[in-house]
Amino acid sequence: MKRVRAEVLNARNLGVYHSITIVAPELADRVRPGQFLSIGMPPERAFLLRRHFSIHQASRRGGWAGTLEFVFDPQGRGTAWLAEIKAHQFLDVIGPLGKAFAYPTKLNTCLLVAEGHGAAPLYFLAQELRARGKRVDMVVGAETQEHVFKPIEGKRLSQTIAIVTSDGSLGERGSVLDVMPSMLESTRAQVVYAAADRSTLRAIAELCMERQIPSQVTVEEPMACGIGLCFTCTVPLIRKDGSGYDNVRACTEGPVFNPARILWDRWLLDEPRMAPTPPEGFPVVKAWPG
Amino acid sequence: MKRVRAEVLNARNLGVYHSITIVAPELADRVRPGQFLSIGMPPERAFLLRRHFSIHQASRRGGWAGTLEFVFDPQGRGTAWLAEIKAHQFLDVIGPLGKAFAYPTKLNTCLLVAEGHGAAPLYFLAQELRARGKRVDMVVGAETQEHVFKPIEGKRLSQTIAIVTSDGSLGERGSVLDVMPSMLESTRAQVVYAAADRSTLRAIAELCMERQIPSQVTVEEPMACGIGLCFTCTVPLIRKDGSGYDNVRACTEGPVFNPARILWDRWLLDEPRMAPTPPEGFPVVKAWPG
Amino acid sequence: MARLRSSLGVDLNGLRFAHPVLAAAGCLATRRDGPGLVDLHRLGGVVTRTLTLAPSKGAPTPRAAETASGMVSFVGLQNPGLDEFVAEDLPRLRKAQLPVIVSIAGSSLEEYIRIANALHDLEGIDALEVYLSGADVERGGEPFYARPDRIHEVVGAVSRLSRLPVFVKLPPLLPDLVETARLCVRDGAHGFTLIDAVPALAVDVDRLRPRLAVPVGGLSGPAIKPIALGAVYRVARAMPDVPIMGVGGISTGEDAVEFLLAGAWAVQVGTAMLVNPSAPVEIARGIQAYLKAKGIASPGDLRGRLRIQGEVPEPEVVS
Amino acid sequence: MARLRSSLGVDLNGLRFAHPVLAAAGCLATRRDGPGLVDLHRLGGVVTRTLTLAPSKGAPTPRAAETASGMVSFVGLQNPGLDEFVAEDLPRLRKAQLPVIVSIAGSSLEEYIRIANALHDLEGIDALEVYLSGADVERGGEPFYARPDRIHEVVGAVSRLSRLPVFVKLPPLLPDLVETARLCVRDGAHGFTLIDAVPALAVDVDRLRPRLAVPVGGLSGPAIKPIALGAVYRVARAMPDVPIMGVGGISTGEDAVEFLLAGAWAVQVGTAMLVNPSAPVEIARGIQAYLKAKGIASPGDLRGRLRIQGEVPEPEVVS
Ligand SMILES: Cc1cc2nc3c(=O)[nH]c(=O)nc-3n(C[C@H](O)[C@H](O)[C@H](O)COP(=O)(O)OP(=O)(O)OC[C@H]3O[C@@H](n4cnc5c(N)ncnc54)[C@H](O)[C@@H]3O)c2cc1C
Ligand SMILES: Cc1cc2nc3c(=O)[nH]c(=O)nc-3n(C[C@H](O)[C@H](O)[C@H](O)COP(=O)(O)OP(=O)(O)OC[C@H]3O[C@@H](n4cnc5c(N)ncnc54)[C@H](O)[C@@H]3O)c2cc1C
Ligand SMILES: Cc1cc2nc3c(=O)[nH]c(=O)nc-3n(C[C@H](O)[C@H](O)[C@H](O)COP(=O)(O)O)c2cc1C
Ligand SMILES: Cc1cc2nc3c(=O)[nH]c(=O)nc-3n(C[C@H](O)[C@H](O)[C@H](O)COP(=O)(O)O)c2cc1C
Ligand code: FES
Ligand code: FES
Repeated sequence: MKRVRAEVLNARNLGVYHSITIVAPELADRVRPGQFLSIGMPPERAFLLRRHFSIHQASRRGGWAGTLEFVFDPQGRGTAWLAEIKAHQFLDVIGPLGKAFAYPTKLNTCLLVAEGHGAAPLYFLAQELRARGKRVDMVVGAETQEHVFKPIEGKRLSQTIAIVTSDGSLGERGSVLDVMPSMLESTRAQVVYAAADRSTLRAIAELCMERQIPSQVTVEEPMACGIGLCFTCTVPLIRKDGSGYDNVRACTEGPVFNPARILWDRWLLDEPRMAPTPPEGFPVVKAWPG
Repeated sequence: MKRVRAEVLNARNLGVYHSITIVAPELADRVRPGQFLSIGMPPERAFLLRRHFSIHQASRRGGWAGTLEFVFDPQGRGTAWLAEIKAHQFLDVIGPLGKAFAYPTKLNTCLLVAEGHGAAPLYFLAQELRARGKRVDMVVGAETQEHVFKPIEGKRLSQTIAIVTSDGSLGERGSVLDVMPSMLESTRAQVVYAAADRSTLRAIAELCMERQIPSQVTVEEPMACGIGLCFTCTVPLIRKDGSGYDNVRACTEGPVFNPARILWDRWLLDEPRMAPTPPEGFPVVKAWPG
Repeated sequence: MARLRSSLGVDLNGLRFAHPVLAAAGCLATRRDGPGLVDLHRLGGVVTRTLTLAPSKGAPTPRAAETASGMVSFVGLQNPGLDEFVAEDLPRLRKAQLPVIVSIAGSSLEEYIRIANALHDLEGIDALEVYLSGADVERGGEPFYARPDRIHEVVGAVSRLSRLPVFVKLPPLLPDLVETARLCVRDGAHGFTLIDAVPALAVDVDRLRPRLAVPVGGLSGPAIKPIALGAVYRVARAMPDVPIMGVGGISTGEDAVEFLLAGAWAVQVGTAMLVNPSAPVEIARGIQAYLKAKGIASPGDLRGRLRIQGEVPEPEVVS
Repeated sequence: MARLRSSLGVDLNGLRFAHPVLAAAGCLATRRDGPGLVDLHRLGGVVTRTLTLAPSKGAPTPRAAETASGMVSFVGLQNPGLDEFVAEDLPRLRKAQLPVIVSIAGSSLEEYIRIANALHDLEGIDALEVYLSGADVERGGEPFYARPDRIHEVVGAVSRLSRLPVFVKLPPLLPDLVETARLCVRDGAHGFTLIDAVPALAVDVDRLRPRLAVPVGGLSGPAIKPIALGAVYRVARAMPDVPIMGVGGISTGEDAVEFLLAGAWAVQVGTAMLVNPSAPVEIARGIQAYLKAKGIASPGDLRGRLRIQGEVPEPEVVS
C-alpha cells in the first residue's frame, strides 16, 4: 500500500459512468483484480472522508504503462466532485488496497456475475483469468441500457455473456439472479465471482452453496479510512473451524470474501427486508479450491 | 436591499488586489459610496459565512451601465475562493447594504484618507463629491508600492494627493498619519473622510476632533449576516445627547460612522495595544454640517 | 406559499404553526430596521431574541468567528429590555400576524418570575421559551442548566404563573438530558427547544488570543446538526407526546426532515438564515417536496417513522 | 524528524513525549496488519483502541456516517480483549519504542479494577486512559460519566491501584465539567484527555433510518474542534498544573497550536489520521514551524500564553 499524488491522464464519461485514469507506476505493477483505491477529497470542503473505488484497469505495458483506471457512478458529494476532475489535475491516491480475488489453480470455467459498476472490477478479473487460460463467462445486469457498463468489452472478454436490465432496454428483462441458474448449467461453471448489491450477493452465495460451487464476492461496506485503522468497515465472517465469527475489516481482510463465510443475517441487519435471525450453528467452510 | 444572482462581467488582478465587476442593474442605480455588498460562499464548503466588500464603482451610464465593482486583497479562505472566480460565473450578491457617506451641503473642501483597500470606497466617494462640485484631496497609504491601490486614478480624482508607504517604495515613507496634518493645512480641508485600520481611524478621529473638523469613517467590524439579523457586528456608539452609548450594528446603522461618536476605548478592546479605560463622560456631538 | 401552508400545518399540542419552520432565537432582529430580506409573513413563527427585564448592551466585539461548517458567537443577549420590546418590537411582530414565541432569560429566579409575569397576559404572544444558558448570579455565575434543582425552580416558577405554553431550551451538555427533560415536564413545561448553541472556543494563533471578546461562545451551524439530532432523538423517544422544536444546523429541507423523523414537531433555523435569508421558506418547500415524494400527508406523520433496528442477539454458538 | 523531536519534546509531569502529537484512541489499529501508512516511529505516542477484559465484537455495521466537517461513528469498542492484547498487540507496540497509553473500559466498577490490575505492572505501558462513555450495567446502561459519584468511584479505584499515571477521558457533556475534573484530580487522576466524541445522530431520510446500526454514535472531526477547545480551556484555567491532552478535530499544526494555547500539554489526532495517515507528522511539523516563526522555544511555552481580555467596566455615565 502506497500513497501517491497521481496525475489524471484521462477523465471521461461512459454513459452514466465516469472513468478516471491516473498515472501511478508505483502502484500499477502490483495491483490485482478486486483490490481498490482510496481517493482523498479536496481541502476546505464540508465532506472529508476518502472515497473508495475498485480498480478497473492496470496497464503494465505499452503507451499506457503505469496507469490505473477506476470507474464510478456519481452518487453524492464526493463523486460529484470527482466527476468534475479534468486531465492533468492531481489526485491524492492510496492503493492498492485490500485482498484481491483468488485465481483457481485446477478448476477452469469461471462465471463472473456483475451488477452496475460491479462490472468494472470483474472485467479486470476476466482479463487476468483468461491470461491464465481459464474460460470466462459473464452475467452482467443493470437497471437500464445506459447502466450496462461497457457491453462490448464484456462480450469481448467472455465466451458467453448474458446481459439483463430491470427494464429490458438491453438484453433480457430481469435481474442477474433470473439468468444465473441457466448460465451455471450452460457454462458448467466451476467457480463463481460476483460484484453486486448485498442482497443480490446473498442470493448468489446461497445458490452457489446449494450447488457446491466455490465462489468469491467483493463487498462495498462504507469505509471511513480504507487502510485498516478504524474498524468501521467490518463484515461478520464465520471462522474457518465454525467455532464462531469475527467482525473483520472489509478494507484489510476484504473486500473480497468467500460468501459461504459471511454471516449474512448479521451483516444485512441494516437491510430493511432482512430480519435478524440468529443462525443455528455455522458450516465448516471448505478451503478455496487449490 | 436586494438579493440577486449576478453574473461576473470581469474579474482581474490589480497588483496585490483583485477586482470583480458584476452585472446587477437592480442594485447599481441605488448604490452610494460607503455602502457594501454581501457575497455568498459556495455550497459544500467548510466555510459558510458571507463575505462583505465595499462598493468601488457603480456604472449607471454607458457600455458598463448597471454594473458594480468591488475590490479585495485575498486574506483567507473566502477571498481565496473569490480570487479564482472567472468572468461569466455567477455570484450570490446582497446589496446595497449599510449607510453611505453623507455629502456636505455647504462645506466644500474634502480630504479623503485611505489605507490599503480603503481606497476602493473612497475613490467612489471622490467621484460623487466632485460631481457635486466639491474639492477633493487625498492621502493614500499602504505597506508597499504594490499595495497602493490605483495611484493614477487617485491622482486623477484629487486636486492634490499624498501617497505614503511603510517601506517608502512609493511616495513618502511612513503612515497616513504622518502627512495628514500638513495635508489638512495645505488643503484647508473642511471635511475628512477615512477608510483605514481601526487604530489609524482612531488617531484620525482624534486629530479631527482637536481641529474641530467634521469627519466620517467606514469600519470593518466582522459581520456574520451583514443584513441586520444577528447583532454580531456592533460598534459602541455614543448617543447624540451624550446620555450614554449603544451597541449599534455596523451593517445597518454603519459601516459609515461619525468617529466622534464611537466609544473607541470600548470598541478597540480587542486591539492588544489598547487598555480598556472608561471615558470620563461623553462629548455632546455636533450634527453633521448641514 | 398559500398552498404550501395548507399541507404543512403542525400542531404542538395546541400551539399551531402554518408550517413547521420557525426563526430561532437571536437570529432575526425584530427592530424597526429589522428582518431585512427575511419575509416574516412566510415564517412558521418567530422566536424572539432572548429578552431580559432591563435593556442589555451585550458583549464587546468581536462577537462571532467562523469555524469548520459553523460559527462560534457570543452576543451576550443584547436586547432592548422588556419595556421597549413591549412598546416597539411586539406591535411590529403582531402586524406580521405570525406566531410569536418570546425567549426569556433572567440572572436570578426572581427576574425569570418578573419577566414571565409581565408577559403572560399580553396580546400577541403565543408561547414562552425559557433560556437557561445565562449566568446565574445566585450561583456564582454558573449557567442555570448546570444544576437540575435550579432548572426545576426556574421552569416550575415560570410554568406555574404563565398561562402561555412554556418551552424549555436545553443545551446538549447534560449527561442526564432525558431525566432533566422529564423533570421539566413534571414542572409544567409544555415542550422543549433542542438545542442551544454548544459552548465552544476559537483561538487566533497569530495574535495568541481567543477570536471572541468573551472567549467561550456558542457553536452553531451545520457542524452541530448531528449533536442536535441526537438530543432530539433521545428526548423524543422518552417522551413521544411532548412537543419538541429541533434546532441546530438546519439549512435544507432534508436537514429539517432528519429532525422531524428523529422526533421533532417543528424546527427552528438560525445560522442558515444569516447566510441565506430565504432559508426558512426554502426549508419549508423542501419538507413539502419530501412529503410529496414519499406520499406522506403531513410533517407530523414523520414523527416516530424512524425505523430503528432491533437489538441483535448474538448467535448462541459463538464462543 | 530527529531535529524535529529535539525541539518539540513535552513533559506531562513525568510522562514524556518526543513531540506532542499522539494517535487518539480507536483510530490506529495495533493488529498485525496494523497501522498501515501511519509511521509509528514518528508518533509522539499512541493511545490504544479502548481495551476491555473480554474480547468484544463491537457493534453491527454501518458504523460510520459522514456529516458536515465531521463523521458520526459507533464501533462499539471492538477489541481483542486483555489477553490477546497483552500477547500480541503490546509486544508489537513495544518494538516501535514509543510511549503507549492504554485506554481501558469496563461495564462495571469491578471490570475497571480487574483490567487496571492486570495492566499496571506490565512492561511497555506508560499510562492509562480511562474511558467513561461506555454503558454502566450496574446503572441500567447509562454512561459512567452521567454521575459524578460514579466517575469518582471508577477514577478513584483505578488511580489507587495502578502505579501508572491515569488520564481521565471526559466527554464535553458535563455542565459541571470543571468540578468533575477537580473531583478526578482529588481521586488521584494524573491528567485528562479532552474530549471524547460527542453523542450524535445522523438520519438517512431516503430510507427513514438512522445512518448507523446503533443510532446514536460519536461526532468527531473538525466540526467539534471548537467544542473540544472550549473544554480544554475551561479545565486548564481551573487547574493549570494538571496535564491535559487535547483531542477533537485537530488536522493541522495550527489546530494543534490552538489547543496548546488553550491549555493543552499535548494533543491527540483521530479522524484526521483516518483521512490523512501522515497527519500526526505534518501536525508536529506545523507546530515546529509555528514555534520557529514566533520565536517560542517549546510547545510547553505556549501554555497560558492566550491573552484574555480583562472584564470591561461599563463607563459610569451610561444610563
Ligand atoms: C471497496 C469498495 C469499492 C468500491 N468500488 C466502487 C466502484 O468501483 N465504483 C463505484 O461507483 N463505487 C464504488 N464503491 C462505492 C463508492 O465508494 C461510493 O459510491 C462512494 O464513496 C460514494 O461517495 P459519494 O461522495 O458520491 O456519496 P456520499 O453519499 O456523499 O458519501 C457519503 C459517505 O458514505 C460513503 N458511501 C456512500 N455510498 C457508499 C457505498 N455504496 N459504498 C461505500 N461507501 C459509501 C462515502 O464513502 C462517504 O464516506 C466502492 C466502495 C468500496 C467500499
Ligand atoms: C463593511 C465591510 C466592508 C469591507 N470592504 C472590503 C473591501 O472593500 N475590500 C477588502 O479587501 N475587504 C473588505 N472588507 C473585509 C473583508 O470582508 C474581509 O477581508 C473578508 O471577509 C475576509 O474573508 P476571508 O475569507 O478572506 O478571510 P477568513 O479569515 O477566511 O474570514 C473568516 C471570517 O472572518 C471574517 N473576516 C476576516 N477578516 C475580516 C475583516 N478584515 N473584516 C471583516 N470581517 C473579516 C470573514 O468575513 C469571515 O466571516 C470589508 C469588511 C466589511 C465588514
Ligand atoms: C448570532 C446568534 C445569536 C443567538 N442568540 C440567541 C439568543 O439570544 N437566545 C437563544 O436562546 N439562542 C440564541 N442563539 C442560538 C440559536 O437560537 C440556536 O439555538 C443555535 O444557533 C443553533 O441553531 P443554528 O445552528 O440553526 O444556528 C443564537 C445563535 C446565533 C448564531
Ligand atoms: C472510528 C473511531 C473510533 C474511536 N474509538 C474510540 C475508542 O475506542 N476509545 C476512545 O476513547 N475514543 C474513541 N474514539 C474517539 C477519539 O479517540 C477522539 O476522542 C474523537 O474522535 C475526537 O477526535 P478527532 O476529532 O481527532 O477524531 C474513536 C473515534 C473514531 C472516529
Ligand atoms: S475503513 Fe477503517 S478499518 Fe476499514
Ligand atoms: S452582521 Fe448580523 S447584524 Fe450586522
